[in-house]
Parts: sequence; C-alpha cells; structure tokens
Amino acid sequence: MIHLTIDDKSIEVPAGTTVLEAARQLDIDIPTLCYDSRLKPYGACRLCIVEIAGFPKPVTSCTTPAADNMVVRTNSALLHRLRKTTIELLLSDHPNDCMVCVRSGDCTLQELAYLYDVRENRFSGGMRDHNRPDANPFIQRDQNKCVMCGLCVRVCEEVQGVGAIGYSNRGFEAKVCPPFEKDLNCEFCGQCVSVCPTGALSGKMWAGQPRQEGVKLTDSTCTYCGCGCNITLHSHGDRLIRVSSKKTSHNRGWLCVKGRFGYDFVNRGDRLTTPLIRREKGGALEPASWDEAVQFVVTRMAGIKEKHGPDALAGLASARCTNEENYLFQKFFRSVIGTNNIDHCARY
Amino acid sequence: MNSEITVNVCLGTGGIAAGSEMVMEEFRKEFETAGVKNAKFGDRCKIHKVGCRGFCARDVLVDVSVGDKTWTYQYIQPEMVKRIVKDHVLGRQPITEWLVGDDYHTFHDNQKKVILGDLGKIDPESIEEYVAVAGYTAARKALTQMTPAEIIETMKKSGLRGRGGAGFPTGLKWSFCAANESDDRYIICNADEGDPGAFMDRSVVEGNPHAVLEGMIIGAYAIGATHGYVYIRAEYPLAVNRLNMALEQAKEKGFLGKKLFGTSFDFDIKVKLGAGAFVCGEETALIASIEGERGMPRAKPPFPANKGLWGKPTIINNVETLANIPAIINRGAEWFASIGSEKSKGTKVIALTGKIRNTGLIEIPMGTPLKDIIFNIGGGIEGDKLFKAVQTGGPSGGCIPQQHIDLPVDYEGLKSVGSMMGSGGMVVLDETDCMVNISKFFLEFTQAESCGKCVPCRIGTKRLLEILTRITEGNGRKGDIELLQELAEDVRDSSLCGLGMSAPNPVLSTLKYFRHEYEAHINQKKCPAKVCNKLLTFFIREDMCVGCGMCAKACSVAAITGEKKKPHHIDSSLCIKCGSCFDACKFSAVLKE
Amino acid sequence: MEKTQEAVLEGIYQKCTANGDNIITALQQIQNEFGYVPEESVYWYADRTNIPASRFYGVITFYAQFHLHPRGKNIITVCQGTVCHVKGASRIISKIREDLKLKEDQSTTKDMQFTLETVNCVGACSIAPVVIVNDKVFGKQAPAKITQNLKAYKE
Amino acid sequence: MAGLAAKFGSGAMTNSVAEIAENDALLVIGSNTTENHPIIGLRMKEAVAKGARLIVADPRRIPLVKFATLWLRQKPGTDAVLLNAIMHVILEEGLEDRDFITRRTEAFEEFEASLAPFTAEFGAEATGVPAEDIRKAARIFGSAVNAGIYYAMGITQHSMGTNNVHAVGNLAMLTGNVGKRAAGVNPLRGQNNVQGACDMGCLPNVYPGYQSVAIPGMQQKFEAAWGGTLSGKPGLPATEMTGAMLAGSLKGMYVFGENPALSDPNTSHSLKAFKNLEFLVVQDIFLTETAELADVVLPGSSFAEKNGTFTSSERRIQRVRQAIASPGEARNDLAIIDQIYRSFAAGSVAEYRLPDAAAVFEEAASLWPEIAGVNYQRLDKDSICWPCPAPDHPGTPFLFKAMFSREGGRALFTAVPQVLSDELPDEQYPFVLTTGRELFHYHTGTMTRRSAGLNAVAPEAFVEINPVDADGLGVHSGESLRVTSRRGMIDLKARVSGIVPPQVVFIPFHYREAAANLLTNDAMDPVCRIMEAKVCAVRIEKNMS
Repeated sequence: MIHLTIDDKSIEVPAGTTVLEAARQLDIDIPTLCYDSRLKPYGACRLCIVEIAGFPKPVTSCTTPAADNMVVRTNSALLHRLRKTTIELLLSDHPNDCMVCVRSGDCTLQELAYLYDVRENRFSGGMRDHNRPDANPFIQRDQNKCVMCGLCVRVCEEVQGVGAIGYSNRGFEAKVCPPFEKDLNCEFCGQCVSVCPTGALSGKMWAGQPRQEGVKLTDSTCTYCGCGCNITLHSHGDRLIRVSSKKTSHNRGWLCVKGRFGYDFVNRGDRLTTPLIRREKGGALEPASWDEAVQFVVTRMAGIKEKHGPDALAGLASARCTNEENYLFQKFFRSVIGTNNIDHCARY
Repeated sequence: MNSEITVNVCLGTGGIAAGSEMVMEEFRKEFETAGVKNAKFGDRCKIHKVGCRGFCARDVLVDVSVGDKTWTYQYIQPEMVKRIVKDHVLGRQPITEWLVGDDYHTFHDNQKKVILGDLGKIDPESIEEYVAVAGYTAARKALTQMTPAEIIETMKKSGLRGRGGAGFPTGLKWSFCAANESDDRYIICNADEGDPGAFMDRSVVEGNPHAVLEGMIIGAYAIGATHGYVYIRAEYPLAVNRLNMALEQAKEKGFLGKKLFGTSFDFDIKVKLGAGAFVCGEETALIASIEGERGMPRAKPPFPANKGLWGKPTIINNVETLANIPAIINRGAEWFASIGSEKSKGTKVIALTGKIRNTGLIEIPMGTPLKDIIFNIGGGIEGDKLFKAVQTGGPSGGCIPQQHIDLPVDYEGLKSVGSMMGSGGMVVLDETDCMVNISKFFLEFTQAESCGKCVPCRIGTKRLLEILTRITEGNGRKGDIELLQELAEDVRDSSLCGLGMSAPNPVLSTLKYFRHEYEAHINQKKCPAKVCNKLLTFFIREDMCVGCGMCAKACSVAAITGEKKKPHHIDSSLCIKCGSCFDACKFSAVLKE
Repeated sequence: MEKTQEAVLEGIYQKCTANGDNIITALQQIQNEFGYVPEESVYWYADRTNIPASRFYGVITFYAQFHLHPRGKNIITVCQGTVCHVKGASRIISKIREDLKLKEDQSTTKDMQFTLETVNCVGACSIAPVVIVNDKVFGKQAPAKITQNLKAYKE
Repeated sequence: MAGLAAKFGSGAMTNSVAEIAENDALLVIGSNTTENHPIIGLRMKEAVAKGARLIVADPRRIPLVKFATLWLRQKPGTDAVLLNAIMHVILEEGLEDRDFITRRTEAFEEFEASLAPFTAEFGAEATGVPAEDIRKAARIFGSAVNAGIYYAMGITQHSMGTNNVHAVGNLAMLTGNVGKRAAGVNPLRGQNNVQGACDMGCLPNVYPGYQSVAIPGMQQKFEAAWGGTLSGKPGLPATEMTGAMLAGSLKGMYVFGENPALSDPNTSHSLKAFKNLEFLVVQDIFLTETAELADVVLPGSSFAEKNGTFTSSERRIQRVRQAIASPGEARNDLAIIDQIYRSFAAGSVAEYRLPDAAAVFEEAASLWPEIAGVNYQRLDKDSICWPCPAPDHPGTPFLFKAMFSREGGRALFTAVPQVLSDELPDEQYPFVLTTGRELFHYHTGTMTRRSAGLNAVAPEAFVEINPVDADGLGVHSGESLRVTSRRGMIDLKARVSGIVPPQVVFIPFHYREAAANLLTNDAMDPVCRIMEAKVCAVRIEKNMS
C-alpha cells in the first residue's frame, strides 16, 4: 500500500493507483474532460492538473501514479488560473449555442464554464468549421463542439475494438472523424455518444425531444438479447425519448445499437390498441371490447376442453416476457386447463 | 591517403548545393587528361571527398595537398579547376588570389573540435578511413575491457549532458534505464533535427556517420540493449544514404550483428525515416512514431528509460551526444570534464547562421562567450549592419539582446536569460529584423507543428499567433501585450509536452527585451525595423528612378504608373504593400517608410 | 481496384510483415509506388492487416510527408527555416505562385507539371534562402533568380 | 438444454459474464457473439486485450475472428467431430486434468474409448479443418489454466444438437474447466428472458425450477400449492405441436408474445398447421404474422409498460420497471393472463385488476428452493444470479463449485458418435444453407423492423455467397438470387462476401418478405426436439423474373 496526502487528507491506496483516483476516493473533486475510469488515461484536457511537492510544475493527476509520502494540492490560485484559461480557450473555439444544444444541462464543458465563471472571452478568435452532414441514422456528429478529449476514439478502439473513428490532421485543425471523413459506418453501438462530454456526439433520435423539463428516468432491463443489460429509460409523458445506461451497471454502461437506439418500436402507430375478434371462420378480425374478447377466449377454450379434453389445448409462453407473466401463464395451463402442453420458443 | 597529391572536396549538403560535385568531376576530368599525358601521374593523385568542413559561407572549399603541404581554396567553381590543376598541381604554383584569407584561420583557430575534428578530413563513405583515425577502437575497448557499470560510471564522471536541448546528464539517464528489470531494452538515436536554423546533426551524420554508430554500440552495451534505431528526417536524403552505407559497412566488418568484437554481445541497428513532424523530436512522440502511430506525446511518467519503445526500457540520445561517446571512452572522463564550464562539460557544435559574415558549422568549448562566437569566429554582422539579437534554441528558445553579449554559452547561461541551448542553432539578427515578426514566425511554426492533443498548445498557440498577427498588421489593441504575457505563461505552465511548454519562449523573451518594438507596433502603428509591410508606405524616389518599369511590372494591383524612362509613382490608395516593387527595383529607388 | 495495383500492395505487405515494419513504413512504400497514397490502397491494406483504416488516415494526415492526391511531375520545395525566413523565403514563395499561376488553396498546377511545397528546414542555412527542385538544391535564391531556375523545368 | 441437464444436472451458463474477462483461453463455437450478444462480446474482447487466447470455431468468418488467435472453419454440422478430434489430441498429448476426472466425473473409460477413432487426421477429413489447427486448438485449450467455452444456436439448432452440447461438456470436464471461476460451459441465450421462461416452468416436462412433472412428489407439491389436480403426463414440446395441429389432435392454442409463424423452420408447414387450428389466441403488441391467423388478438404491453423481472443468460434476475402507459386499450400482460385465469376458473368474465408482480414472484420463489432467497426488496437494490437459496445468500456467479446437481454429484461423460446432418447437399440442391441473425435486427424483426434507424441501416434480406460461387453464377452484390429448398423458395439480394466459405450460403431470418424459415428443415433432434435451422440443402439461381 502507498500512503499519500491530498489537500491535507491522508489516504492509503494500492500501488498503481493514480493521484486522481486517490483524490476521488477522498471525494475531492478535480475537474476532468478526457478522463473515464473505464478507459486508459490520456492526459489531454489538462484540467486535472495538481501541484505535487517537489515537482517543478503542475502535473495531470489522471496520469500520475500515487507515490509514497506524496503531498498533493488540488487547488491553488495558479491551478485555478490555468484551468480557467484552458476552459476559456476551449470556449473560444466552441459554438455558443447552449440554448438550443441537445446536451444542455448534461454537458461537462457547460458545467465547467459555469463553475469557473467564464463570461466574456479574452481569446475569441478564429474557429474551426469541421461540421459536415453525416447521413447515418443514429449518431449526430457536431464536430465544432468537439473538445478533442479522445474519449470516443478510445472507447471505439479499447472497448468496442472497432476503430471506426480516429484522430486526423494536427494542431488547431485536428479533428475526430471516420477514415477520409466519410459518413460514419460502424456497429452504431453509441458507446462514443455515451462518453462524449459535450454536444459533439448525440443521438439523432434525441433531437427535438425534451431535455430536462418533465423528463422521467426509469431504471430497467433491456428487452433484446440474453445479455441482460441494465438500461435507464428516459420518458416524457407516454413517449420513450432516450435510452441510457449507468457506468455502475454490470454492463458498465455499454449497450449495443438495438438496446441504445432500437426503442422507437414502443411508440409506433401500428401498436395494437384494442382487442380484435374473428367472429366467424374466414371472417375478418374486428375490434371488440375487453369483456367480449375475454368471454370469447374463455368459452371457446372451455368448449375445446369439454369436447376433446385438456390436452387438445396448448400454450406458447414467451422468452421475451417477464418471469411473472410466464409463471402465471404456465400455472394457468397446468392448474386450470389441466395440461402440460406448455412451451416457449427458446429453441429458435 | 598516401598519394603524393591529394585534393579534398567538401561533399556536404552545403558544398553540393554550391556545386562541389561538378568541381570534383572537373578535377577527375583534368587528372584523366593529364594522366594520359603522363602514364604514372594519374596514380599519384587522389581526389578525396570529405564531409562538411564548417566554413560553408566559402563553399566550394578545396584542399590541395602536395607532399605534406596543404593549401585551401575558397569559392571554387568548376571553371576554375582547370587552372588549379595546371598552375598548382602540375606547375606547383599556388593561385594566391583564390586561397582563403586570415579570417578563415580565425574562424577555425577559435574553435575546439572534438566532434568535427574528423569531418572534412575523412571520406564519410569509407569505413576504412574512419578506422584509420582510430575508429571503433573505443567500442572494442568498451566491449572487451569494460563492464557496463564502468561505462556508465565513466559517462557520469565525464559530465556529458544531452545535446538535444534539455541537457539531462547522459550517464544518469543510462543508469536509470539499466536499473530496470526487463527482457529487452532499446537505444534510439534521435536524428530528427527539426529546429529551423539547425544543421549540426545533419552535418555530423553526413560527415562522420560511423562515430554515431560507435556511440550507439557503446551505449547499447552499457544499458543492455540488443536493438537500436536511428530516427532520421526523410528531408536529409544525403545523411540517410551515408547512414545506410555506414550500417552495411559496419555489419560487414562485424561491428554490428552477432557477437561483436568476439564478445557474446549482439546488437543491430535499424533506420526509421521520420515522416515530417517536428513534435517527433519529443521522446514519447518519437517512440509513437517508431511504433507507426501518430506522433502524439504522452504524459511522463512513465519515462522512456522505464517504459519506452514497445513498453520496454528505452534510451534516446541525440546525434551529437552519441558522437561524443567514443572520444570519452578513448581519452577518458577526466579529459572530457576538463573541457567546458563548471556545469556544462565538453564542447558544443553550433550552426551559426543568419545575418553574419562567417555562416557555418562550428564547435566551441561550453562556456565560450557569445561575443567571441559572433565577432571572432563569426566575423561580425553581414554588411556592417548593427547587431540586434541572436536567436538560440530554435522555436523553443529565445532572443538574446546586445546587453547580454558577454553571456557564456552553456546550458545555465542561456537559460538564465530566458533562452535555451536547444540543439544548437544560432541565428544572428540585425537591425533590419523585426522582433515581433520573429516571434510571430516561430509561433507560426509551433502552431503548425502542434500535434493538437492538449488544449493549451492546440488552441493557445493559435491564439498567441492571432494576437501577434494583428499586432504586425496594425490592428494591435491596448492590453494585447499583457494578454500575450498571460497566455504565454499559461500555455508554458499547462501544456502536455516540451513543444507546448517551450512554444511561448520566443514571445516571452522578445516581450522581455524588445517590449518597445511591440509598443511601437501597437501604439504608433509603426514597425521600427521596416519589416511589417502592412505598417509601411512604399514610395519611389524621383531622383533615383530611371523609369525602367520593373516595379510597375511587378505590381499585381497596377498601383504604379509612369512613362518609360521617366520617374514612376505609387498610388498609395491602391498599394497593398506586398513589397514586390521593392524587390523588383534594381536601383533601390523604391523606399518604405 | 486494378489487379496490378493489388499485386503491388501485396508485395509491400509481404515485405513489411517480413521486416516487422509499421504503418508509416508501409505508407511510405505505398507513396513511393504511386506518388501519393490512394484511398483504395488504404482500405485494401487496412483489410489485409486487420488494422482499422482510421489509424492509417490518422497517420497520413498527421505527417507532412504523406499526400492523398497526385502531385506534379516536378516538386518545388521552398525551405521555410528561420534563416530562409529572415532572408525572404516568403517573397520567393509568392513569386513562384505568381509564376505558376497557383491560387491560394492550390499547390499543384493544372497541367500537373509542378507542385509547390514548403519544408521547415533542410539545414542548408549557410546558403539561405534555399529552394529544392526534385533533388537539386538551389542556394542563395531570390525572386528573380528562382524564376530563371524554374525555366529549365518548364516544357 | 437437455444436454447440459443430463451431464451436470441443470442447464444454464455455468459461469457469469464478468468472469469471461479473466479467461486465459476461450473457445467460441456456434456463436456469432459480437452480433448476437454484443455486450458479452465486449468481455471476450477485453479478455483478448488482457492476453487471453481466443479460438473461434465457425463456418462463417464472423467479426469475432478478427480477435481470434485461431480460427477453425469447420463444415456446417460437423461441430461434434471437431470437438472429439480436439479431445483426442488432448488425451494423446496428456493435456487432460486427471485429478478432476477422477474426483468429479463418471463414465470416463467408456468415453475415452469412444474417442479412439477421432484422430486429428480423421477430424480434418470430416470437418475440413487442417489437422495442425486441430492440434493447435487442443494445445491452447488444454494448456490453459482458465478456459471457458461459449456456444449458442450455432451448435444446438441441429438434428444432433444434443450431441454437440454433450461434446462441449465433455471438453470442459476433460480439462477440468467446469465448477470453477472464469471457465465453464456457457450457452448464450438468444432472447432476453429465455432463461426466465425455462426457470418459470414454461417447458412441457417440468414445473418451475426444473422440477419434473413426471415425479409424483413434485406433482403433489404443486397441487398443494396451486390447488386442484395436475396432469403427470409430460406435454408436447413446441416443435411437436405443429405436427399435432396438422394431425388435428391439438385444437386450441394460446400464443403469448411469440411469432412461431415466422420463427419456425419450414414455415409454410407451420402456417398450414396454425390455419388448421379450431381456435387461436394471440397476445402481442403488434399484429404479427401469427396474430394475423388468430381468432382473438389481445393487445399487450411492451417492456417499457410493465413491472416484473427478466433473467439473463448468466442466471441474473433483474427488475423490469414501468416507464410509460400502454397505448389505447392495450393492457398489462400480467393482468390479461390473470383475468383470463380467473374468468376461466369462474366460468364467467372476472373483473379486471392489476396483480402485484412482486407477489407473483414470491409465489414462484416459494416453490423453487434455488431462488428462495430472492425478492423484490433485494432486487430493487441489486440484481442476483441464482442459485440464491436464502435471503442472506449473495447469489452464485458460477455453478458446481463443490458438486454437480446430478444425484451422486458427479458430472457424466457421454460418448458422442459422428452424426451427419439430416439433409446434405446433392446434385439437385448443391449448397448448404445456414441461417442466423445480423447485428441490426432481432429475431423475427417484430420490434427492430419497426425501428426507423435499424431498418435504415439493414433494410432488406440478403443471401451471403462466396465470391467463387458468385463468379460461377455470374452474380454481383445487389443482384437478385432465387434460393430454393425442398420446402420452399424465396428471392433476395446477393451479398458477395468471403464471410461464407464456398458451397455455403447464409440468410438472416428477420425478414418476413424473404423468410429464411420457408427453406429450413424441420427435422428434429431426437432428445430436445430442437429443429435443424442451421443446415439444409438449397439450390441457387440468378433471378430472371
């Protein structure tokens, strides 16, 4: 174990822990833009700089391993000045349109600008114009809002193993883009969207949907494959408007294209909204009341049971529905109908 | 080289550009024809190509040695060769008016040559000639008579510090690397000489490649590396060729490969061509580049000595550092430590350029006063203009003004005045140079070379440049000087790598010593050095204009009018201040104010 | 893509894997073969090596050496080192642009005869300002002089 | 799952997903993990990044191959032989775990004897995988400390599916890679709650918790709990229902949230069967292909409109929570079933009410000791992997640590003979058709094909065909092909790609307009009655119409 002091609080951490991680364990808040505990440190945003006794100049805490008897300061006039300048520089090359930005209220850069009270900008000057339309259906890329934190590039490479996007050019003109600046053509898992600290990456389906006002968050479980990813449903009234996932979940916040973007079927217009009955064979399905429908089901099934015995009836349960529903469904067939003709299509 | 008559021709990039290949060709022809006349004659003379001999301003330089006496000719062009052969070689009559003068000797006598000693004497393309001047004896001695620990100890004692810029003690660096537990280690020679105005490394690799290889062999043995890389700029084709040649020759001789000098030590060297990115001079970026990635630096620690190329402990030394090592092994740490100043030992190779008479490649003991370099070796300012400043350390360095002319040139000295040694480029500036323009020039450079990874460098250098640009264009605002100062400090203090940390130096040092020039640009909208066109007005002096019309032809906006043979006139309302008329006029009738 | 092109790339791939060479070396060889780095060659090589094309594109756009478009028959490189700068490199560049009728965003002439490029420093400061045409180094250049020197390359 | 149940006592992933990252060798066979279980795929990539060696055995060049140390391209339907040959080499080179075999397994000798003919060369001959690669695989897997096996429908949807599962289990037992951390035999469940549906007794032969209907003791236990008398006669598996419908012995069906009309092999066959029913109830959220045939359609609720629990592949029980209300008259599924349940019992329509999901779960938990410790209070804090027998039990990431759940507690080795697929290519039908999913769609597309984005990136059906065969037919990507089998015919676009080997074509089964299952074979595995969706013979022609 390594022992060090951060802002006069002392702490023990295992070797290999970074100063930033140690500080977070002490609930000391150090600003970051390019750090994510799930990815390798990058050290590019320069916001997590700290002063360490004996070091000639500030160092980034996300890349500096804790060492024995280190004495760390996470705040000082100098650090505040340097961080503020960094934020101001970022904003000097950032569209000032938070009012209409889909990520407003859930944007790290916006929060930092507020916390460091950056109002008029000393450095206003030339700005990038890296924006280009991208026809892909899922991911909105607004590269003028990119702060080059590299999270999207790293998650695509380190976690997803795809490398659909990378850094290109250099200096002020450096940008993140697919090869040859083509449209995004990838698995569309949206991992990149989930880690982006600004409005540079967002879901196209989020556009025009409420941001905070009246938005309800509900933790649930994905309805697609057997991975059982934890998701958070963002709803507004009776509409699903976004799906996200928490870093702390067993799937670590990662989702696939279906889980993250495949939710709009729920609000589709062709959902069944009323019971339908085919009153005589060969006839058409016609709307009916619930009572009529239930009555119909009960009499017809009872009739078959009367005439041909319980084993003339069968139930197909669902590998997509809940345990409770399936339990009750099979119980119905076994205890009320009286048959074991019950299965589901796990085999397909 | 035991022919009776030897002709040495400089075949460095400078020499070749000045026509030395043609000169050599002429000598060959002349000797052939002469040889035909006299059967025995041809064998008795030798034309001998050598590396850069320093005094590039006088290229093409040619040595003619008859017996043991040597004459040096300067400014030689092909058409002059015939007469040299006729009068001097055959007729034994030196052509005095073509010989170098006293200044050639002052240029050399004030230097101390440890690295450059053999440049200009031996043929860089022949390992035999290097061996003939005791080449590879140091490597043999190190591998067969010394332990790695002893070598590292010797380096520490010698006080050798990295010649790449920061001046980190080489022995210490090696000991860090050797201390790591690891199955493999690497040694890299950094020949990615990127500083504009610097050509020390290029000249050394062109002129004496084997010395660098020998230094690498010794270093590799000391730290236990079995693989080495030379990372060299693709923009140095001649150096690359000679390096590859040298590698082949060394392999044939068994100085590289398996079981060197009969020991159990294996070592080989690969050449990696830089692809044109200044930032790759930074150690971690250089490593990324050798691994085939974008040359984007990463935060240290871990330092390359602990975790470098492919994650293995790695030593990166620059060309000049490595070239020093054979001498130290052969002549001992004490000898080396006896040269130079208190904290900076040995010599420094310097590319002395700019507005100076004796442009060239020089080598001086550390601690030599600036004024000796400029006024003795350099022979003073070109065209008897006034000295204004000397820029050292390239884009990472600063400008040193008149008041520090006595400054001893070593790591500490240069640092104390806000500049740095860098790799050793010295650009002399005179009264006609605008210091705001100079720092703008360097910011243009670093801004373009920033990798774009960290915010302060990516956006900060861009903003610095924007402010400097508006100042030089007459749009400077009140408070710009303070803003420059603040931003420059913040970029210096919060950037990720050396490039960003040092990029503001040119601004900071010029702000410190030439603040008045900034003020003139901002307040009076004037450029005292008459460089910033946007702040000048161009006009034609009637009495000097012959009406040749060249200026009118050169003007792209037809702002110049006038009849043939009559004085012309510039319409300042149309003039875009591009300065082409100024360049075009052969009678210096175009003036700027 | 042309089968011949594929053969060339396969050759480069074999050579590079044998020497354990990296992306940069491969791209340098591709550029030596084609004079620039054709887009389809990148996709081919990425697929062959299982390395994402984005890594290649990132490297190509990072290093000044690589070109994504065909270049002229003659390459004019103007040194922009400090010494060349103080001795008027920028005026030489604008003169060449003028002579070759190159627009601001243009670096290659329409007839593909000339491409104008700049380099940070070729370390030939003693003969600044320096212009390199193909492999030939021209020292101590001036606007008028370079116009003369270029004549020899015009057809 | 019958295969694993027979070997170990119960059938499910033996280990948890998080452990995958700690494997130092992985064998992925018959699972296109990155496309069908993307997030489990991430763990595999993580393992590889940490230095694990990955063996992928798949006829198709699936995306995971990019990360593989070794790719075995066996001919479709030869998985068991491949595994046998690998095990032959393991024994040959003494890489087996003798200690594990003696302490924790039975029937090894017979099994060992049964492997005799399966030499690497024999395997190479039968599977098309080079003998040297078979040896490499054996060495990688046999020498690993923690080796995990991951499979899916790719090896189960065969007429010899159970055999394949046995072979997989044998390999894990032979190398001592089951009953410990970061190893095991792991079937990846294709749907969000397959595990739960099985757990909850939606199987013809067992009550909730795999308690056999044929064991009188169990029957009494559930009679006591549910009231009334229960049938001790195992019911019909879904795959046999089709036959019973056609035969007329099965007259009424209640289909809840499934679309068998499109997901069944030999679809035309099953369509006929459904039409033959006297009465069909379908409860779903869309008017599916099956619902169109129904006499009554009951509008249910989507996952976002209900409370309950799903059980994932790794036996992890997790909460599902209601976020929005169902549209129009659509009702909560649990409430619908509950109302029909009570109405049927009462003989008249009972009034509608919304049952408490927590209470229903508690009832199930009270009847199945393995989840006795699970309840909504705990689940609201965190998910739990069963077995979890007591309220203070933390749950079980990996099974069989101490013993297997067969009586005697030992795992059973089973000899696996070479069985050929039911329908092999011939002159008339020279290609092998294999079916599966693609990343952007899910199952019969009921949900994903209604998602604008997903449908935009994957708008239409295609048939993957090797460039060699494509050249032979003179067809290019995008041109239309007609694919015909003994059971049906569909037209769809060609996708020329080296992903499939020559003589093999692949079609995803998401698309109703070109339903792959019109072609597939409904031959069945004799034991678990699964159908051979992965191998059938087809003819391919350029489509002139």
